[in-house]
Amino acid sequence: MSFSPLDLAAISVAVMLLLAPAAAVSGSRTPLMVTICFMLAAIGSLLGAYAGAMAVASGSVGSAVLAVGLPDLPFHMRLDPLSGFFMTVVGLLSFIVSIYSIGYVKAIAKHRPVTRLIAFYALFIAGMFMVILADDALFFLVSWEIMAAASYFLVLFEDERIENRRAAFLYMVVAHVGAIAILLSFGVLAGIATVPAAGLGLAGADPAGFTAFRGYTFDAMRHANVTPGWATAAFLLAFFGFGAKAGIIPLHVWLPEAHPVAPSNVSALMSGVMLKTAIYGILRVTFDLVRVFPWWWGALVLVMGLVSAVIGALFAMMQGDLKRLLAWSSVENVGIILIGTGLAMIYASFNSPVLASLALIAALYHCLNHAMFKGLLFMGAGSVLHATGERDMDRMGGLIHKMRWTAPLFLVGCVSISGLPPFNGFVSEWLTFQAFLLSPAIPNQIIRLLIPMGAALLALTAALAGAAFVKAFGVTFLGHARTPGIGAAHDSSRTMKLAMALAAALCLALGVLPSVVIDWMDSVPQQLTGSSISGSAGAFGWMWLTPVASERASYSGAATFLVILLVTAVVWLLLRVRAGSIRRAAIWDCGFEKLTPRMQYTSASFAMPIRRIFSFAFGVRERVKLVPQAAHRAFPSRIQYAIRISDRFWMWLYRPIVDASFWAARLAGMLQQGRIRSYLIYSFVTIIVLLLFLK
Amino acid sequence: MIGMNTSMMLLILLGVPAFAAVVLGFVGDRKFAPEINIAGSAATFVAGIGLALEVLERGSMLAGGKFFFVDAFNVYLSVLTAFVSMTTAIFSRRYMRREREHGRVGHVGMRFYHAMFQLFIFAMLLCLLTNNVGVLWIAMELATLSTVLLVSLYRTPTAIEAAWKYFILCGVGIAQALFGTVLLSFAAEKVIGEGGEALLWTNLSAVSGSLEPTVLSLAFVFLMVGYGTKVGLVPLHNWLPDAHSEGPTPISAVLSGLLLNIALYALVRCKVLVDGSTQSHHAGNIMMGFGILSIVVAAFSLLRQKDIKRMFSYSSIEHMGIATFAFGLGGPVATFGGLLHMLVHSLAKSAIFFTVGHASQMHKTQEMSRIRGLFKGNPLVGWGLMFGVMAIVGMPPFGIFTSEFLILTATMKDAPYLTPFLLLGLGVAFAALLRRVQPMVSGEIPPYQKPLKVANVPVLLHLALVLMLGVYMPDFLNNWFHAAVELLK
Amino acid sequence: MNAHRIIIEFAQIAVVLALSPVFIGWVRMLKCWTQGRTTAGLFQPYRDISKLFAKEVVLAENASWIFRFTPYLVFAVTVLAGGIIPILSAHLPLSATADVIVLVALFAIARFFTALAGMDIGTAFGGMGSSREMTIASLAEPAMLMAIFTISLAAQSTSLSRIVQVIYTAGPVLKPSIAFAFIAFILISLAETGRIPVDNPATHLELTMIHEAMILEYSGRHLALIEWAGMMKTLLFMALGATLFFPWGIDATDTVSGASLAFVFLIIKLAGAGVVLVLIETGLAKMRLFRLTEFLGSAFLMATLGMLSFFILE
Amino acid sequence: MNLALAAQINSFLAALVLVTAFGMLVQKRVYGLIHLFAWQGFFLSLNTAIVGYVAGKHHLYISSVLTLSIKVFVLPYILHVLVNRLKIRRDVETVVNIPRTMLIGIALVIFSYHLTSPVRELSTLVTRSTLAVALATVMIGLLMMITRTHAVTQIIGFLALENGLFFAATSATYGMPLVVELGVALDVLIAAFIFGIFFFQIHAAFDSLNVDQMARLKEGE
Repeated sequence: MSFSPLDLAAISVAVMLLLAPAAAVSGSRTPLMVTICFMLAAIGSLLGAYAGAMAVASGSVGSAVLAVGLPDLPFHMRLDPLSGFFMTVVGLLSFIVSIYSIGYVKAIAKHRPVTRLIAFYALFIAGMFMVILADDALFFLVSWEIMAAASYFLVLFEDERIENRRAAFLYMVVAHVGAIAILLSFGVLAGIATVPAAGLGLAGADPAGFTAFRGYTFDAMRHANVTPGWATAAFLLAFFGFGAKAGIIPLHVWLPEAHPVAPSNVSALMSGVMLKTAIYGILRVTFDLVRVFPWWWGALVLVMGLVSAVIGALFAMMQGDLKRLLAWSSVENVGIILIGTGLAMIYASFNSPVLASLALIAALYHCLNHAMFKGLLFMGAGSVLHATGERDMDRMGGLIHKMRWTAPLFLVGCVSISGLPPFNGFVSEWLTFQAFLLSPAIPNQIIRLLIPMGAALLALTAALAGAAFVKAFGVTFLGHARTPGIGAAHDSSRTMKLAMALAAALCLALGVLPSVVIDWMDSVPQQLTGSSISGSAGAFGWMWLTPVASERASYSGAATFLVILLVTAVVWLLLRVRAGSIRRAAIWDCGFEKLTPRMQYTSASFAMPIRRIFSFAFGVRERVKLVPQAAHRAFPSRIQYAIRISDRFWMWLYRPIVDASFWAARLAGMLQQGRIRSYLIYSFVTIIVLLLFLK
Repeated sequence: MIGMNTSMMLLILLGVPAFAAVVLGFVGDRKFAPEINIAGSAATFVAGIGLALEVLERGSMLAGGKFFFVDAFNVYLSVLTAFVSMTTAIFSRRYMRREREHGRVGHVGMRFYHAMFQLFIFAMLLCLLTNNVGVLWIAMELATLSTVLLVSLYRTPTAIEAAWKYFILCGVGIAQALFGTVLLSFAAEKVIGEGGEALLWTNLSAVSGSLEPTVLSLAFVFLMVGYGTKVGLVPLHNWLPDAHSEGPTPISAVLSGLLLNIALYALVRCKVLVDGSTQSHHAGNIMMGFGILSIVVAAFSLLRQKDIKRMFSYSSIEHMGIATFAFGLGGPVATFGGLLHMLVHSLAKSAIFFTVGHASQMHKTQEMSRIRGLFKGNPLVGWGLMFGVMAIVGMPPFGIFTSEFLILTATMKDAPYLTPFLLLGLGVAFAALLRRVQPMVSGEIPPYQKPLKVANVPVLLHLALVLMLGVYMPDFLNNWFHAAVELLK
Repeated sequence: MNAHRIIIEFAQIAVVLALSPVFIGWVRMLKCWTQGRTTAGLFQPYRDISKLFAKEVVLAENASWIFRFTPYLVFAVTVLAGGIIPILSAHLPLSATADVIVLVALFAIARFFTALAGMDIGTAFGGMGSSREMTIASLAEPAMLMAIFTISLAAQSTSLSRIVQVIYTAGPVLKPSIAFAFIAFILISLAETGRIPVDNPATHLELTMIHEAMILEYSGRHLALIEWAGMMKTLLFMALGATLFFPWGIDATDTVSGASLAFVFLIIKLAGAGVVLVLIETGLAKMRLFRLTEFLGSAFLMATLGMLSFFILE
Repeated sequence: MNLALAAQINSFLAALVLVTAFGMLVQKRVYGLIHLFAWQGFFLSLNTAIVGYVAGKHHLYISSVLTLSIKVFVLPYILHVLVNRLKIRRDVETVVNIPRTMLIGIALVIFSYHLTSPVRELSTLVTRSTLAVALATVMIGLLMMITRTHAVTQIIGFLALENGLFFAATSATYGMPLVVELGVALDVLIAAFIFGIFFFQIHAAFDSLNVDQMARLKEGE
């Protein structure tokens, strides 16, 4: 009996869906139960990833209609290369994180019940799988909200802490508003656009009213004739809705709040793959459902991507909380993915499918990469959190000596995310740069000129990200322990190390063997743009990546890696043959002798130059408090320094909305002032108004 | 049930609660009174199922000399009413016993409570099943009157105030409905002829095309304001938050879960007649207007609530607004959505009130700022409340999402310019409810929280049903709804 | 792949390795002359490095493997960079491995790890140096890529050999875009190689140093490797500038003899570059850290103008 | 009795009903109100009987008797008893601005006439012209409930409103079916029972029957 990829995907979803109630019922308090649950989750995820990978590799499309759902609109499922690719991304990271969770959750289970964590974890992964597999608007939205709700409960896991509650609430509200926008978008695509709007009141006369539901399958939307105006409305709504989930600036406010406070394995999934479902949605709506669109859609996506990337990187640089830093960096990386997507859309709208494919590959590759390294980094941050109980970097330091495995693995993540060869982050950034540089192929003069400017912003982003992760690794792992408690830190358990090693290995593999990966994922742009780049990209064998033509640009991650490794090894050996005496001595520090750990650069001081230079982007509040000495007023005995960096979008955009809501609430409350005679007047006036209305 | 005819079934369905009311009036505050209450409601529910099976088999029918009329629309509401009454009776056993122990209710109160509970069920079922528009009105008034004193059961000043407002405002409102009914019969008499048959709904709907449109639209204004007051539509809603929040929680559950539905049912029945007569969408437009206004005002009102039951009463206003809007919009999809919405809202809202009742008993307060740590304190109450709220705000996979999805899609198709208002209401209500509920369920157990034995069957049963309706709709229900849609066209 | 290309490749790496201390020596000599001091000779850097190699390594007690690994990595990365920039020949085999973006990223690796090493010991200086270095990099890198992209757009390629070939065959034509890019490139080179006015390689004045602050704790062969890599980096930037903007003289014929001839030209170009560098350094004073924004901003402006003029004027 | 005479009597009684309605609108004393209410019920019952006689509808006699017994005897009696028990017989309400209330009342009459005129055109019944009065009575009852602050007067307003409804039923359609009439009567009785209980509860809880005191349940601070 052989299974099609869709069957396998469905099985994996079923495993996850069943695991959730099973975990809830079984209590899953014992370590053994935790292990079994997460093993099952790992197996289910791997199955999903495998199914997705198969679908991508074969470029096949499988679809099915389920028995559940509305009678007139049963759930439709479909596994095509696009969904297959995202299945792979989600499944792969879920697999790794599930392994990680065995150790991580067992540690949590020692001091609090974890039933909720396991149940919603499984539901969360199931939700993501279903979002990707859904092939009609209803199923998509159901899955979308299951995913959102499950992750909401996961953010709320440590619900006794106020910041968790605040973050979870904010997250859920933004997610829901986004979901509403997505619903509207589908409604536009299915309802308004396809069937001419029946006049008010005449709809009742339409005996076949339920047939309109067929418009809500994605298949119908694909074949629908949408007027450009409505298509734009649908796109803007979808972009808003998915953007809210992806954390595009200015819809990002929830992200740096929610991702850090969730348990780290969940943060890894949320940042690593949940954001990708939003990217999936954008790709699905634009390239698959609408298909024909003007260039400015792409320009909008590109600009939002650039803004998110730069601001995300800047804010990541400013954070003192390790997980918050990672969360902001997710905003940045989503921005980079959107840059690729936007470029692809621009190229596609100018009928350059090959270039669109290249940009799309860049975006998709970055999706995959970001899943791996952000997953790795959050797992590393989780290990640190687990070992030290701290998220504040300024209270850490010197962990490299305590966490012999976590440190190098975390470093791999940092190097990857900073876009340094030969790791994977560089490949996708390089591809994005290449996509930028192909802009002269665009007929429109002004866009042709403006696009390369974006490349500079991308470069800025990459450099800022590098700085942010030097800070992240340097302050956390290097130097001296800043607080005495850190001394007791220990390395994480075996499964956690294994999972991180797996992710790190994948980071390297994806960086060293890009042509193989691109060859595999080529069916996705083939499906979306009708063109592929594998012919040219892998033209010179697996070692060389030549996206357009070899004389245009080429890169070999493998060769770079090997040469660096070789030279390092040779030099090391050469120098080792000679002498090689190393003496350990006290720190020199230009002869300064009273060095204390508190003199180290902290995360705030490390970020100071960049904070000063880009001060226009932040709302910075610095406060220096001097406690003067009694004897000499000029020489303070103590100095207190406090800094708060706030997000201006909150002040400018969200605060007014909240205020307006409460203003309206007060207004609504005025209807109810308690006196029965006023209520009778309402009734009286209502009758009279209605009677007049009737006349 | 085999061999029993429909009239018998109806007799049982209506007779059991009426009889139980009398019995409970005599039993009073004995130990087994709650059990009798449950048994009576369960028997009613069984009879309701039997009736439903009949209808399923034979389609809509008249019974009892045209006095009763059963079709797809009212039979599903009857079963729902009987079902929620039963679960509420189960819930109220533990709940009221606790209230009795706390001394909030005396033995007269308990006697009264049980008898009136059954009388209330009787009135609602009569409302649904009668074929006579006049009797419909009487039963509606009876339903109000039987609950008025239950609202003031605790005798606190606020409870009395709430009951007084409920009594006066609904009394005035429903008097308007009577005026509308008089006008209806005036119009009907000219077509059907004089005599008692002029108020039979089956007759009216048969000749609705030839009824005088001016009279009917005049009648509809009064019917709208009258029954609309009972539905709790803004700006006629002011009694609702008071009455629903001050009475005992089981009563809040049935008031929010059932009585509003019944009033809406009456309104929709009248709307069908008016539409048939005027051949325009006036009635629908008026209903849509009230619906939108209710949704938006209620949603914003939710933001500033402090009392937990009061908040959920506003949520009921919002949801009744949604259903009214759906029926006003008309068209198969919206009507289907409206029917489904009545069903799932009723189930979800009563489940919420069950948990709310337990939660406020645990904390001895209805103030939300004092209710904390329900997840830890009592997982069933905490998670029941959380999932109930998730359902009520329209999160999939719960059924309310499905019905709202249907209504929204229909709105987008037929009245796209109203969609933003609808969504504004839904979005604000979502944020407002979550904002309040989240701190109540999460966090540490406060010192003043007392553990409590809870009735878990009703909550779980309701939520399971709501969940099921979100992902899977049984064929028979689908057929019913389709038939009802056909009826309400 | 032809054997002679591999020979040229290794020859070029050897030239970079060997020539970089000499170039630094040459710059120092020139500097001494301009300041009227006696010079230490052209080969003093050699002597410094070999002395350092011979010395024992004194390692801070809490130095981790990052600290010990960094010199090797930085050295290796710089050597790789030396292998891919077409200095002697435009047909280097390693050139296909990496294009100009990779080249920038290679230097970024070196910087990334140097910055980490700076923080490893946990001194205030180390952190300060790392912080400043990363700040400067995040401003310089976009400008650098912008300048390079201008040339890439003109050459329709990011591959270094391809760019060199295109410019070589085009002949010496004054294009405004290239001119702007060249000015930007000079400014960025000063920043990237840590010269005045951005950084002063000769200073160890505590609060002004940047690059030196990061490597304060290094000694012995580790320091030697880092110093040598730094010298190579300086040379590579000069050579990159020379080869991108004045490729003439490079071996375009793909022969060993051509490469030998290119070596002669290289010496001449580097000598000239040294003079220019010293002139700039003598003419300018070191800037405050926060004035660097303006400095690098003007570099970015130049590069942007270059790109604009590419689209508008060409 | 011929139809013309019946119509005249009918109109005359309608006028009396309206007058009593206005009278209640401005009457300050509780007893006066109860008496006016009883009179209104009496006119109503008389009217029903005459309509029943003219139209030959014998069930209207029953409803006439029902009206007479409930609205003229039972309810006023209950109200009397309550007023005595609650010791509020001397309560005098401050009815603000009688002229304005009267003007609104008159406007309502005109409005009712305007509204019911198309209906009147359609009707062939002798009583058709009284529909406007019926509606006006309903509206004035509502107006009375709005202007009065005393719980008892509010209830009387409510009952007057109900009278208007009853009047409408009789005049527009020669009465509702008997089962409906009986049901409505039953409801009114239950309502009377309930408001009786309420008066005591309110009195106990608030120490007065002023409905404006009951304003604790409200939104806002």
